[in-house]
Amino acid sequence: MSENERKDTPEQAEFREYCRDWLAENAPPETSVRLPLSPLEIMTEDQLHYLQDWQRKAYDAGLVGCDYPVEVGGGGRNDCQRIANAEMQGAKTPFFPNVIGLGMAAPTVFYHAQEDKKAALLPKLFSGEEIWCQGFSEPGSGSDLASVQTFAEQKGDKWIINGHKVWTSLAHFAEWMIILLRTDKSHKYEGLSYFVVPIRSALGKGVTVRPLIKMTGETGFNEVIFDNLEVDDSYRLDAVGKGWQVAMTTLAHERGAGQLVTPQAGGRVQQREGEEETVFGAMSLVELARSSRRNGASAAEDPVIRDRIMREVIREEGFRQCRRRTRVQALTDDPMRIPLQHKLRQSEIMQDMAQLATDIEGPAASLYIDDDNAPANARWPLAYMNSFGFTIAAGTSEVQRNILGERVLGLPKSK
Amino acid sequence: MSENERKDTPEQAEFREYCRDWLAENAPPETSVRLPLSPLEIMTEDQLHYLQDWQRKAYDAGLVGCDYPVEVGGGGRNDCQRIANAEMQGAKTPFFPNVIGLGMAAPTVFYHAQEDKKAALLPKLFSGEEIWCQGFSEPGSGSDLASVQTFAEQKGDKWIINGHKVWTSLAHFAEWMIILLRTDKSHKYEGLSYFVVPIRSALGKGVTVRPLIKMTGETGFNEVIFDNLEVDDSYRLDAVGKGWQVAMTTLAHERGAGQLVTPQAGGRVQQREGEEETVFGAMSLVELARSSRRNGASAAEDPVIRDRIMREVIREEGFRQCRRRTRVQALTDDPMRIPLQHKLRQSEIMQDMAQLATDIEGPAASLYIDDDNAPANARWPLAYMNSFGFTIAAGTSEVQRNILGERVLGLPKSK
Amino acid sequence: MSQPQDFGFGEEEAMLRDAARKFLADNLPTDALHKLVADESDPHRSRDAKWQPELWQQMVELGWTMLAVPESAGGLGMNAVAVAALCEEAGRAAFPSPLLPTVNATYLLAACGSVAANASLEAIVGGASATLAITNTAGSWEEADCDVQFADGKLTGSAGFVQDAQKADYLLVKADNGNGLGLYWLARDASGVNVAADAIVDLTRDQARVVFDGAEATEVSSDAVSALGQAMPAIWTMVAADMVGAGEWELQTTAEYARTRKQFDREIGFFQAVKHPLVDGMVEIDQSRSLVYNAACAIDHEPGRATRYAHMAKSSASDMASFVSGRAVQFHGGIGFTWECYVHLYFKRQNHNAVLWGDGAWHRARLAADLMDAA
Amino acid sequence: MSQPQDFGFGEEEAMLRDAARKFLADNLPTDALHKLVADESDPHRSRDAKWQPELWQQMVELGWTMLAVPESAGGLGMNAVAVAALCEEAGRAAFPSPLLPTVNATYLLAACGSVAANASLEAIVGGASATLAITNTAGSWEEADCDVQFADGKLTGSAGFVQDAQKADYLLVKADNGNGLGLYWLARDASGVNVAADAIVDLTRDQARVVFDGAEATEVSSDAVSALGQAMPAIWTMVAADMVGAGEWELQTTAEYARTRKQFDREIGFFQAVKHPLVDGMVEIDQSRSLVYNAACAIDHEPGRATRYAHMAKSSASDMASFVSGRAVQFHGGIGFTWECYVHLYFKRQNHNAVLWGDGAWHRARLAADLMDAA
Repeated sequence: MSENERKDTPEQAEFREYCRDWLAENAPPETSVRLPLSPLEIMTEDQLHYLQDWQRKAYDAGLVGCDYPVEVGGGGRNDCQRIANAEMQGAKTPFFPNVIGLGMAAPTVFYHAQEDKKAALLPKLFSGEEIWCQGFSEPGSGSDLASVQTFAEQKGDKWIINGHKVWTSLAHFAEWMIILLRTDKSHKYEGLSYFVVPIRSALGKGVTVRPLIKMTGETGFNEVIFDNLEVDDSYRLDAVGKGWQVAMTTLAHERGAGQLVTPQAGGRVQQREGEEETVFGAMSLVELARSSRRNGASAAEDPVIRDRIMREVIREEGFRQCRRRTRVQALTDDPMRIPLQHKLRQSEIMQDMAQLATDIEGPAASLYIDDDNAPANARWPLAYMNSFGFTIAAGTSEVQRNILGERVLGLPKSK
Repeated sequence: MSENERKDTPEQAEFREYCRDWLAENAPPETSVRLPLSPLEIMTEDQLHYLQDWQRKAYDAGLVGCDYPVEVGGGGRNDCQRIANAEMQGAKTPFFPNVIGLGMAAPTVFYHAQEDKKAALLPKLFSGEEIWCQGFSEPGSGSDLASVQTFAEQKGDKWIINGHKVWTSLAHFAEWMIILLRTDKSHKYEGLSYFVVPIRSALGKGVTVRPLIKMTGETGFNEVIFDNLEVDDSYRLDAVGKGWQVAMTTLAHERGAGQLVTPQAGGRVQQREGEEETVFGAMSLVELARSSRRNGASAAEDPVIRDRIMREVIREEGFRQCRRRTRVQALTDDPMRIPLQHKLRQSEIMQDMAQLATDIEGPAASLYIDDDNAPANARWPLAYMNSFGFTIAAGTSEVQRNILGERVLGLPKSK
Repeated sequence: MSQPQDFGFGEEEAMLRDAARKFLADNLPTDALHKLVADESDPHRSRDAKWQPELWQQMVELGWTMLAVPESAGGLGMNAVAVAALCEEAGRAAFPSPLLPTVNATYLLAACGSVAANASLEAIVGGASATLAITNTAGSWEEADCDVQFADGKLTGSAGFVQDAQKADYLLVKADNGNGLGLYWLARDASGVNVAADAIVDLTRDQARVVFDGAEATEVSSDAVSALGQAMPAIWTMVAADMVGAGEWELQTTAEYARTRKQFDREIGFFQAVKHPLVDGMVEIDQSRSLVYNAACAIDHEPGRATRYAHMAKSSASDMASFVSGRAVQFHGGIGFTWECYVHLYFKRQNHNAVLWGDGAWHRARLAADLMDAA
Repeated sequence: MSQPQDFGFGEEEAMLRDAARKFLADNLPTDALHKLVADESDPHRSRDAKWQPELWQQMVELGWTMLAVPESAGGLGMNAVAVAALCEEAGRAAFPSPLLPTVNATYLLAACGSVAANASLEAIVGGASATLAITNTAGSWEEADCDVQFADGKLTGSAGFVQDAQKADYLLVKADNGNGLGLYWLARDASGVNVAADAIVDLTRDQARVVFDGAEATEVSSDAVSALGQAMPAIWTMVAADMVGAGEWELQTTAEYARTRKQFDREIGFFQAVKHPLVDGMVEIDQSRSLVYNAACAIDHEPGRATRYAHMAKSSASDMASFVSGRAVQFHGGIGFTWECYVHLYFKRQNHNAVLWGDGAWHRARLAADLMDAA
């Protein structure tokens, strides 16, 4: 029995056991559907439906939204979501598809929406029936969120929205969007308001969703154009001009720094046969090296390559052990210190690993996904390019370092 | 005949030949005196006198200060200093000891001092008879030069100086100091004035020179305390309140960006037998690796060590080739681009090389200069610590990157 | 034999370089290049080479494709630093053409020193382009790794990673003739030659696997090993020159973006997190550029050190290309990650070049063998 | 056998750690430490160990020097993560003492599993300190590299890089007994033992060459190789823990300076050129710290993986120590380069530890052999 379990309250202990039993029965079996590496990369209906089914089952069983009140579709439990998360991760279940809904929209709606809206929106969010997306970034406002220009003009109890949001993952599946809008051009921060707006039901009626083409040639995220979209005032979260404060709730939860624990299932992805379970697959670099030749010899015999692979293996283990340590209070001085490193560490490890992989492949790294001779189906050149999506989106690595330097080390703001 | 030589004016061609002939006769022979790696590290009288004798001979022969007018002790030639420098470097002569005098004080005095002072000060500066030092940095003002607090109060045609300067190399040998002083506390930049002040003759009479102890335990540079030092107004350079502009002349010449070419002899230092001539001695890392064992095997056989040594060998060759390229106008878009990189590149290569050397030595890197078993007389652990003097002094590496980003890439100022 | 201090880069070389820069800027500005090679974004796009043969033809007429051909073969016989300067400009424009492979073939043919090789060089003088088929399908060009045989005047077997094969008129092939490795010359569209285009990341190149099924070819050298030993320094130096030009474009383009793009009410170039890595990139570019000129100069004036200096140039340029390309995308932010932003054209070309003919670590390993083992 | 999620770090371990932190902060704050070890700045200073034996005596009485001694030998038999936490605090205080060597000797003796070894452990319980003499004068502790012989109950030969030899009461020596390598225990001041202090950079340590000239010693193991195989993971993990504590001191001290030191009318921590490398240092420290606890936990709960995890911890900590120490000096600017600034104490200790018992690359090479060759 782990230290954590020893600290369980009676309710938590009982719930933990319940989760275990339920998962033993109901953890979804392996699937033929090729799952993406992260929910943000869900592209096909097959992937979506497989994952939606799983989220619905988990929700019906009470493993999703456990800590939210019953009135809004939650489980009404006390601090039990992390129990469910730990057990689901232990059971290596797939992740939930409604990741923006659960991690960002749900807490924001819960803390800032009108009561009737909470009851109307949250159950279908928890069950995954309705997918959510986020409308923060704009062409002119990436890192500087408060500079958004998409404008909402009040007409009686309606708002007319015009503007342009970008990098909206999942918008092509989304029913709803949480959106930060400008309602007053004369004040930067006080001129912002926060809404929930319909996407799918408004397609062609004021909303256009266009795929953005990545440097890889793939479509991944979208741009969403608002052309006189009319939204009822009741979809406003908190007061007019309080959008920035509401957005802080969203971002705090995105960074794992919010009050409500985000429902998170395991991160199961397709695994190669016999490959040791890893977070990023550093050991797969060993496989790659074994199958790659560097002018005449196996890359796995090249000590410089070996040294570089081990660096990544060590960083990956360090990432895993840091996650483990965050759950041991006595070994973490500042509770936010490691969680705030998570995104930076993860995205840069992924980038460095993918770059190393292309170095291991050598000339063969020039081959792209259509080429039958491409090692690992060109997974690595593709992953290297896509890694910049992670070091840029959701707060660039540069912004992450500012946040860490300012919030954890107490250094003065760089802006 | 090189492109440069082909471009020689008749005067330059004749002077080049003269230098060659003179150097063939007079280039100083190898000495038993152990020379430091740079003039700023001259510690013993032996070192000083050997180098002063050489500078005097070179000056008497007309190879120092060639481009300054005859009236101030110069050679009255046109653009001939770089000819003399090239020939002296070709002849691998030792460097000149009065490095701050020649590189910073001379042009500053020449452009900003009263005529009689130029004639009084410059000849003994050129000959090396009088060593100069620089009083810019203070405990509270390192990178931010304009924040100096050492104060000069006017009393009739005298100035009374009180304050504290630090990191003044060569002060323990210096006759004179160029100094930036505050003459008005109400304006940051306009409150500065620039003087030449006596050091040696004023010791005990308002000037105290104390060695500063480096982290190595060595004394290298000094702190200079001014306690009511009285200086005649005629030693002021340019107008009261114009100190900042005068300092810019000094810094421009320090960075090799000034109008007057600094007299520079070769950089001969003690060389190991058979060691290929290099700027920083990267190849000596190979020797070190051959004589070091990394748990059981020769470090020279370790491919990761070999890779790291080659990185430094390549950077050293790159440094040499960049210097070569600065002299080929057609291959340099912006004439200041490479010269402004010089200090950053040089100091960081030295640091990385020294650190690599200590990694090669392994546990033996723990041994210090008194230990008979220390590899290379503990030259490398010592060099690693001293390397921080170079990445910090005369504009930290961080400040150097600002200068390059702003002056060469046109990026907005970071301050 | 020592090098001229000025790298042998005189007025003639400067005029050529300036003319090439202007020619490419006028005829294929980056927006036109993007239209030309990036019209199709689909990752399953066609494998056809996208380039402008007529532009290549103009370069032929300007004589730029025979710069490196010795005067004895009717070429211009210009020094290697001039050729490097031309390749640098091609890289700056991310120019899709058979220039590099033709230059490579030129140096390799010149190293053969045979009558047949001379005839092939005359074909290049006549405007023909060519490319090397000296790498096996595993990506190795080492002596031991050759999967092409030559017998009875015919080639059989396969070669991989043939650069710009669709653009080249001729192939220069390394093959095992039973007594050792030789070099063979034949038209790309000769019968018995099957060029199977690869699907590649780089949009400014094409690449292929070439399968020989009894294709008639002319032996231009019976000692490929010594010819390659002579020519590889030039091959490494010229691809490094291409990377230096492309790196400079990435640096200037990203600096321009950093001077104008505002976040937090400041141009992002204000932030040292952007400014300082750009400076580090500039320092790496200048190091690589200087090492390229030194290596090129050595080819003509210090052949005994050409290999050593070429290892330095390619190693430095490969690492620079990876670093600068990554920062160019990162600092362009969200837009830099999209297809419409021109940066990806260079990012892909640079990463292609970085691993072509040996990456940084591979060249350092060879350099170490040269400097540390030959004692 | 798998690890407890919480690294086995419970309330008892936390109390010990907190007590140790307070004890060291109260009894040897950094200014006192500087007075103690850095009073003499002369690079030709004496080689005498500078430490406070009475402080060590208090730790003995608190039982902290026998944490790792098994209960069977009268020790506290606490888990390795508790010992690591203590070493981390010693590192945070740059504490000059024989703690690390005594802990190392403890794990090595415990791995011997002999009656004689048990007696030696009882000496440690009794308050004795000890250190390892298992490295030759070339700095290698590999099986092949042993320059000490044992015959007729006596040791002859020499060992190098003996840590804190002046502070240790006993020596645990690796020697060749003719049938292989054994381990031998003797008092440091036994006759026939000559301890020649090294002149070293680190001010918080002493180090020596020990020459044995027929010194009587007790055999505690006839199979040094297997005992070392068992104990090295702990030896690597504990020095890594020391580095993690010292690295955190450097981080916090430099951050504090960056919050207060002003240049250009701003605290220098405003500048990303200072802020971001400090963050990178923090990320490396947290990675190393997590890896240390994992390795320590494996020693007790997953011995089959202890070696692998210890390689990870020491490799990560060594690289972290070099990086963070360099930045600490750099960001303190001119003052950080002086003797009076406390930073150099940590800089020197960290660089000493970084190469002790294998640097980062050495451990990665071993890790690669474990993960890549055993297939």
